[in-house]
Amino acid sequence: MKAEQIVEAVLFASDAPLRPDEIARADESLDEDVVEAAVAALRRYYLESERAFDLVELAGGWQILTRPEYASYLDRIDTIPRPSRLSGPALETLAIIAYRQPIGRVEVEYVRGVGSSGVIRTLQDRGLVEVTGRAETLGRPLLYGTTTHFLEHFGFDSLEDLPRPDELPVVLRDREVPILPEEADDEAGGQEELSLEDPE
Amino acid sequence: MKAEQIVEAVLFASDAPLRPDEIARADESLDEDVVEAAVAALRRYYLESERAFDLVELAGGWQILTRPEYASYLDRIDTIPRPSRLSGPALETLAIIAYRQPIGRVEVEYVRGVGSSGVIRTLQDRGLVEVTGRAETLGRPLLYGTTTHFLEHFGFDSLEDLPRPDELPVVLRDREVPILPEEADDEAGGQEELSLEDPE
Amino acid sequence: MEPRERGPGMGDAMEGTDLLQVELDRFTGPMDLLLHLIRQQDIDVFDIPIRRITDQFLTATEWIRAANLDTAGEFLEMAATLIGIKARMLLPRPEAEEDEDPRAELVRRLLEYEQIREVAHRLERAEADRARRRTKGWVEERPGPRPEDVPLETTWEEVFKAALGVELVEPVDRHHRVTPRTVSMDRKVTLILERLSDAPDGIAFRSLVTPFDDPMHGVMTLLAGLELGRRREIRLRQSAPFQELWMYLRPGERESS
Repeated sequence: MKAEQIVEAVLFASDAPLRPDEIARADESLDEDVVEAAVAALRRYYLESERAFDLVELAGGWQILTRPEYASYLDRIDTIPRPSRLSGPALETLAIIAYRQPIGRVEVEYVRGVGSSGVIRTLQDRGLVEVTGRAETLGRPLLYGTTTHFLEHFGFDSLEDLPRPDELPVVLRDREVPILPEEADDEAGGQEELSLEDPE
Repeated sequence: MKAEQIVEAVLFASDAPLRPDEIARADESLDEDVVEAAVAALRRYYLESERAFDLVELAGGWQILTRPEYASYLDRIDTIPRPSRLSGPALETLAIIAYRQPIGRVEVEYVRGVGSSGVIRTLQDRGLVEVTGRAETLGRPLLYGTTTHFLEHFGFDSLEDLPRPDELPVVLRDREVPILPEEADDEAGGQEELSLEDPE
Repeated sequence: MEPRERGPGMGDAMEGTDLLQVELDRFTGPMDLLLHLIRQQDIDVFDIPIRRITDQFLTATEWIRAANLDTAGEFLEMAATLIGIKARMLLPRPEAEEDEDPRAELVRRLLEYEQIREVAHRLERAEADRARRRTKGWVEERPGPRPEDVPLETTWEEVFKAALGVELVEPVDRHHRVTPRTVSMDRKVTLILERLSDAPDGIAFRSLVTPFDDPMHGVMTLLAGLELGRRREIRLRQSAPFQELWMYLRPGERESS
């Protein structure tokens, strides 16, 4: 293995700039001078062959970076929004929040049977869900509801327009049905049997 | 700017595989065909000029990775993250989910003979497994499947790269079997209509 | 390879002991142990000597219980399954069910499990190969698009469909969990011997189990009974399939051991 290749591999894979003495630890055949020479050879080579990247001296060490003139291309990769869809868990969580708002995270998790903070965060990031207040109960947990953007996106004038047909599960059809068992604690791991009674 | 250089810059600045259509978003001059051609040219070039890295087809896209023969050098450098490895139970659970997806927790546990909710949760946390839906059966249990990151972690381009069951050298006997008896409970009740065939 | 013998209980269990000179916690579960026993002895999976395997499995399960492994309860479940199969093998089979081998489901599970193990090995190798290649270590953070700028293709129909599917789901892990330490087989052995010492006419299995009203006590009592039978300390008798199981002390044998 040539010194140049080892140095290239190390600099490529490192998540921080490396000093020549640090790079030299990769192999017994390397010392600071050998590394310095390899770095110089690589730089020359990247320049001549018009690579899109370069070796840059940074914070007392070396790092491989894309050349600055490509920055505008890279920006487009990330900032051109690509259309996306909600995942199954996100759809389910959004449905629960839409029908039961204002609702706390614990209640959402109790209905779904799985932790939901990540999904709720995603829905918040997408502007479909927002914090609408705090419950009066112990710990004053955050309550979530849907946003104006939610109404716009799905074409509703107001929350009153959400359909509530009989085939909806009771827990979503009727806001009065309790979600958590009587003495549920903060965890969604409720030990109680929850009996849902039909309000009729 | 040549297409090849833009593609190189984009791939170099990404820590995940990118599909040709994603790469093409970097500039109007690019389309999928141009990108594919540039990728092929870069691969050839990295090989001929003996770069320490290579273009690899992964999870449906392309990514620049170091060549495997440099692993031992990289292991000696602190700033190079060590890839994590999965435990035996995690691999076993992942094997079941990969082949039978979408699959519920109870079915996984029936195959393994042990409770698996903790392992499944760990695999979810590591982004290797995700909830893909719910079964239509009683209790509507969650169904799990593998993620794109699963492909990246194991170096597969797609699920097609997993060995086909009939390629597996099994000692006991290879046969296509349904995963669960009609109403699987935890007992191997053995009421199946499976009749044992002669091994010869 | 081990010679294939079909001797009675005790010898087989000892053989199983030799076969298990390995770290017990390397077994990921009862299926793994069972597969190991069958492979190690080069057993024809379509004709499993269920008595020998059950005895070996019980011996190993005892050690696993002694080692207090988390999965002990699951090994016990499998032990109970094996005992169930063993029992059904002993019963005369009605004409109509002649084709149904009580071992069939077990065989199916073993074959499937073996395949999964092979896949797990392949995955492990793939993971090791992949780990030898490293990604770019440092990648510049660039601001992504604002999430609300991302066009959302989701329609209300999809949300509504998800709403229809919502129902209260039992939290994971509330599944019945066997707690191995609360019911010890040693205690059951002692209980059986104590009760039998006052009962020259034997005692019914049911009378040992009924007070506890818990399937795990039943399993452990049965295991203890089978263990005592194997040690030739007691005799087990059943007049007909599914009839009461009776236990009798064998005083002479016991003193000599």
